[in-house]
Amino acid sequence: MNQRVVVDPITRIEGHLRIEAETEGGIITQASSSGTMVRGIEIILRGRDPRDAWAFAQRICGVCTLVHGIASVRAVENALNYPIPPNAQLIRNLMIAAQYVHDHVMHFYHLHALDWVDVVSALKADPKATSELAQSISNYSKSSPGYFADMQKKLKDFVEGGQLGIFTNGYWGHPAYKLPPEANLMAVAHYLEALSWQREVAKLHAIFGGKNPHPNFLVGGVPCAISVHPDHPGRGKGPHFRGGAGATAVDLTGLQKVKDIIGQMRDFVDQVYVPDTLAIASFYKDWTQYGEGVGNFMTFGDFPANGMDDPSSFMIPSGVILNRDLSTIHELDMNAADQIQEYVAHSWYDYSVGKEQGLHPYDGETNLNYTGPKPPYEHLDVDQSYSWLKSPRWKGKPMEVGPLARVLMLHARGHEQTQELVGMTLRTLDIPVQGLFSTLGRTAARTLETKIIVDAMSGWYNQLIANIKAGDLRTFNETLWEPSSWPQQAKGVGYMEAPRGALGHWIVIKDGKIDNYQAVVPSTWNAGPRDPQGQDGPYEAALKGQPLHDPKQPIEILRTIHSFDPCIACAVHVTDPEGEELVKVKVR
Amino acid sequence: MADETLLEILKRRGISRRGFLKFCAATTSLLALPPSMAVAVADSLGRLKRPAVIWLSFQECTGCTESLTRAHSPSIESLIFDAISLDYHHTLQAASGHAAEEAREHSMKADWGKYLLIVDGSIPLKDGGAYSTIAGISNLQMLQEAAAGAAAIVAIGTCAAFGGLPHAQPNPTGAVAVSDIIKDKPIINVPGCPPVPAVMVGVLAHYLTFGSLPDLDDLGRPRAFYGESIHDRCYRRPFYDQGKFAKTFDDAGARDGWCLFELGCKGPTTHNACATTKWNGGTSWPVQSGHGCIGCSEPDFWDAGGFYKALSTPVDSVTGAAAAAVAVGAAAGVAIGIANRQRKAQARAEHQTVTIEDLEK
Amino acid sequence: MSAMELLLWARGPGLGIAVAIFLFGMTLRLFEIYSLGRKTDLAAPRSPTPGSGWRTVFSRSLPYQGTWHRSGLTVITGFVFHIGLFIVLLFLLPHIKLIHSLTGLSWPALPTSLVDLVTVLTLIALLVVLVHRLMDPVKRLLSGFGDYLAWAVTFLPLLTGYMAYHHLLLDYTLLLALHILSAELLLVVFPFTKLTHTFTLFIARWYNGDIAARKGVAS
Amino acid sequence: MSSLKDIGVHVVHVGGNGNARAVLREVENLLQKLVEKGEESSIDLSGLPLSAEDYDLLEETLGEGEVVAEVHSLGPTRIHETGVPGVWWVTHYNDEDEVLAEFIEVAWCPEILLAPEDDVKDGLEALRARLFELKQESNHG
Repeated sequence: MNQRVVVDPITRIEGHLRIEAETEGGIITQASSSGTMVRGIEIILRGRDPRDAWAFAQRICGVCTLVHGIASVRAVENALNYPIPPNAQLIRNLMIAAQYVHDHVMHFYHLHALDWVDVVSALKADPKATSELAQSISNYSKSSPGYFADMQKKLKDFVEGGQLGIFTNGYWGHPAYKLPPEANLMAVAHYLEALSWQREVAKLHAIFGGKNPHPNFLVGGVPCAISVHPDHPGRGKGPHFRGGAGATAVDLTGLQKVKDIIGQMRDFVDQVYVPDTLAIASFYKDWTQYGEGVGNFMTFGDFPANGMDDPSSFMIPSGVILNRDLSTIHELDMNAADQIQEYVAHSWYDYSVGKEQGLHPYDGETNLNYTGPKPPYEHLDVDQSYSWLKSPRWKGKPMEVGPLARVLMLHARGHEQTQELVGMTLRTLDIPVQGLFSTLGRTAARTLETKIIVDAMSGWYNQLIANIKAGDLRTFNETLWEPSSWPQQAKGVGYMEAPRGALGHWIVIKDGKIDNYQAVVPSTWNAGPRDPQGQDGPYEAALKGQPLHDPKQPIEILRTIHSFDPCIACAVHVTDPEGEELVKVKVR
Repeated sequence: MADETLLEILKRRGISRRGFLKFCAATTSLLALPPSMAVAVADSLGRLKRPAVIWLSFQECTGCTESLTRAHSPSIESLIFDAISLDYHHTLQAASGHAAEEAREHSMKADWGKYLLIVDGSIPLKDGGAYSTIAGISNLQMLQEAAAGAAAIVAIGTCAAFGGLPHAQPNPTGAVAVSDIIKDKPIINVPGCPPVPAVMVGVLAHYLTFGSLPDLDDLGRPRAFYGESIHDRCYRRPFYDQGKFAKTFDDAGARDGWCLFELGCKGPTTHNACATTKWNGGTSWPVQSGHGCIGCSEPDFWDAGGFYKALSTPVDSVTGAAAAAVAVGAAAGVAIGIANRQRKAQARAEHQTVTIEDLEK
Repeated sequence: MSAMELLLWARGPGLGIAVAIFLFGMTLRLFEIYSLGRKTDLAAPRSPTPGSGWRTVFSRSLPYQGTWHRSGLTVITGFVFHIGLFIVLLFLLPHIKLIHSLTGLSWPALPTSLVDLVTVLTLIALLVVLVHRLMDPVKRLLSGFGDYLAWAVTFLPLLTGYMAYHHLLLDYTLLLALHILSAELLLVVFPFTKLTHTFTLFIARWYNGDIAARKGVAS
Repeated sequence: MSSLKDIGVHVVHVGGNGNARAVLREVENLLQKLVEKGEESSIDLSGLPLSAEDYDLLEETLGEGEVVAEVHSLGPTRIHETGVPGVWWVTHYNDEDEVLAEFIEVAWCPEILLAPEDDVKDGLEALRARLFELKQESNHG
């Protein structure tokens, strides 16, 4: 029996995503992924000061709250050939890493966990047994029977209060939930622990960037001057004319706080996040069979030790893996016109060269052209255009980006810690290496890379402190700040590995203003619709062949889609290089 | 049990009245009310039941929700588990798709006329609202339906309050603020990109405590938090008065915490609580970390002439107009000069020689 | 229109219009004066030129003994408000940033609190001048609309600037907008009132001194 | 952290806003009210921006008194009497030891230290129940 299942809104993600799936005999035969919100940020960016662009771009997303800011300042710096001081590089690395750790933990506990954890079942748990379970997997301090009994009582009060709030209408009791009550209780406890933990670790961004979400950045460095002055005597008479420690947030206290936060991050990842992932995964090993996706993986690379111009110094390397073949890594050129291209065959946009052609971001153009049904609507026409997302392709092939791509790339390039962690995971869960190419593999990869990144943070921190001690306080390079020092025309690409995957911003600068701006973001790679060849995007491919027990409770769809950690506000974007907006709307 | 008051909930949790008193003292301080109001706060909070809250997300980036999760006192946990019943919120709720929409419809029906509606993100009006839909419904339609049964609306973030980023020139999707659409309900604007968590929580606490709107300024912002400018409360203000300014982002002045006016700080014209409440549990705030205020709680701050241009400088370049004016002025001046000379010459030509004889006539 | 919208208009289109009118008017006036032309004086100069022109520029800036005795108050207030205007206009940091963004020229600022003091002195001096103009029968008789307009457009930017800095009566954003608008009003009326003397005064003095010297009159 | 301690640092704060003096004046007024009319009152310290220098001045001027108390309810609340009897410094913390609110209370005894009547009544009942249990136990024993 053929059935069309619509899931809209997909919740516990960033932004507005809709999935329409065809099922036959309880199996998904075709899926269509649609982004249903557009703001036109790239149109808004045109004609503005490139130094301001980061703030606009950053508001593409408040969850990946830092990544577009970083990609944007890197794009301008790349276009202008603008070097930044080593301290700025280290501070940016620390901020990016903090974003990873914060974002991945929040995704796991607050966005993804409820797909695997039955909150209501936790009421049946025995607190003593829960305590034993918790102590068997980790030495995390909050694991006494009393702690879990308190937690259970809190939960019980809440459920019995009759107002379920955010837990209303969850798919509680669905047979796809396999955790024993004790594991559920432990996970619920950690859901709340993670909420208060994330508040603390977000402070790292506040110290360097003034606030989180949306910390501040700066073309040419970082805006946070360091006020630890070994030899600075102060000028003028009286304290009013001096600053010294306490003058900016990056002082002795601030730097000590950064160190403490790094410790807090590492403890939580080691003692809670990694053990929980492995414990929960062990009950869901069947999910190593579903949700593979397209089998092609791509990374742009990030965490430079030696500036963005030296990709060999990146901690996360760049490259392309095709058809699961880890033995051959294809090199990637961000500037080559025939490599990265975006298609709009099934998107609500027009191209001047026709809807079938792909365009490189430098030449990218976008003319909003909504041809979908007039709201309110029941179904989208998935044979025609059905999304505000474009379909990016590498040499015509769909690519998966994100934690799984990065872990595979690190593994394939011989990164030792990655190889050890992957080996440990496969052994612990007793699954074959093919199991990585799946919904569960993707979720596990996210946990593993969090561990890799949090372990690297102390190194950057110590380097920063060493520089300060050696008297190097530079955080900003002033030489190219004034637009009068820029060439009349310049173009560049700024890229990074965002928590959700490879992210690139392409900018064209003319007479000191933005002439064209385009962001090709992780969730566009993953959530984009079919291309002119009819090739599915990764979400669509991942859902194909997956079972769906009850179309009214599409928890299986949520598991796979959430394993990608969608970020749809990021994914939808528009550009218009020639200044001609062809807004033709056919309302049917 | 659903009708339990906050005091009863706390008591059942083994929290003493002393603890409750402390909670009220902290709330009074958070709301910027005089300490003598603590009794009134205790009285209303004691009788408070968890009201239904529906949170709609439109053209947004989820930064406002993320900011709310950074709230320290009270925290998001205590807010959503103790103080309110958050019945619909995309980013946090367990249910998806049909089940999620059902939760919203059910909550609206059950608490019609009583629930608090929170909106983040702007609403696109162009082209029938096709630029943002949820469950196939346009944002406009969903807002109008949900607003009809709301007791009050809180527009969270600059997008919902003033149109924000989508509204920035040239506003490709025709984005507008909540108050541009809804005219018949009380609306509290809580702008900021995102708003300070303590401010969001404070506004909610005020509404929950007193069931009424706080004192608002002419832009619909609570005066308790938006009554004063960043500049007036800035710890770097003494340097402004002394004429000590950072000239670049890492010169000695920047490291000594001098005023960021020259680097484009919009503190003097921005009304928000950052300088007093700070961010992330009092850790820091933009100016303390070395970047000027970008003015994110003011309408149209995206189009206010560049984040690194000093407040006293022009929004747009005037060079073109100036050059044209000089050229036209010169041409006109020369033209008038020539005309004057001609008049002089003509006067001379018409000049009649007058002799003594003529005078003697 | 909100205060912020008014401020953005004042910093954007308003400023463009004001600067354009100012430059148009001033160029027009200067070209007009220049193109009036003068007959060439073929007589041999009795004193060296142009040195005596410059000397006159300086010597006429000092009050004569007689003037000093006759109306010392006018001299003092005149000096105070002219020098005060000069300091406030050119040595307050926000003004320097504005001039820098318009012309690319920049110089060090004076402490804001010092400029604030100067502003108060200037305002007082301007008020004294006005009161004197209204009280003195001769001056009152001589004063026309143009004189009061010139006084008002000079006084307003100082007053609004002072009020903005001290947050008097109105919200800062609105006061800042009014301050900029009042300065723009000054720019607009500048070329078409006696305020033009800012630019023509020294030219005229030099010219007079030079001609006088040629004719052998001590300057 | 050993590494950072090696860095020589000038701990000098930017100028205070001068609000400490205003707070001290208010304390004086409130104290007079307490003495003359018996009215108790308090000042919310978050209402005014106080720099580190202002805090130092406040603490120095008020001094340390004889009483220190700590309440444990929803996180600690620390109270000390200042060197001026009747003037109390009350700081509420949450479980994470962050300051929730800070008051200078001018009173015979800070309100939060007094046992609330309802709690005392509950306590009386609890004690009676406990005594009853003890009696039962001794009867059995």
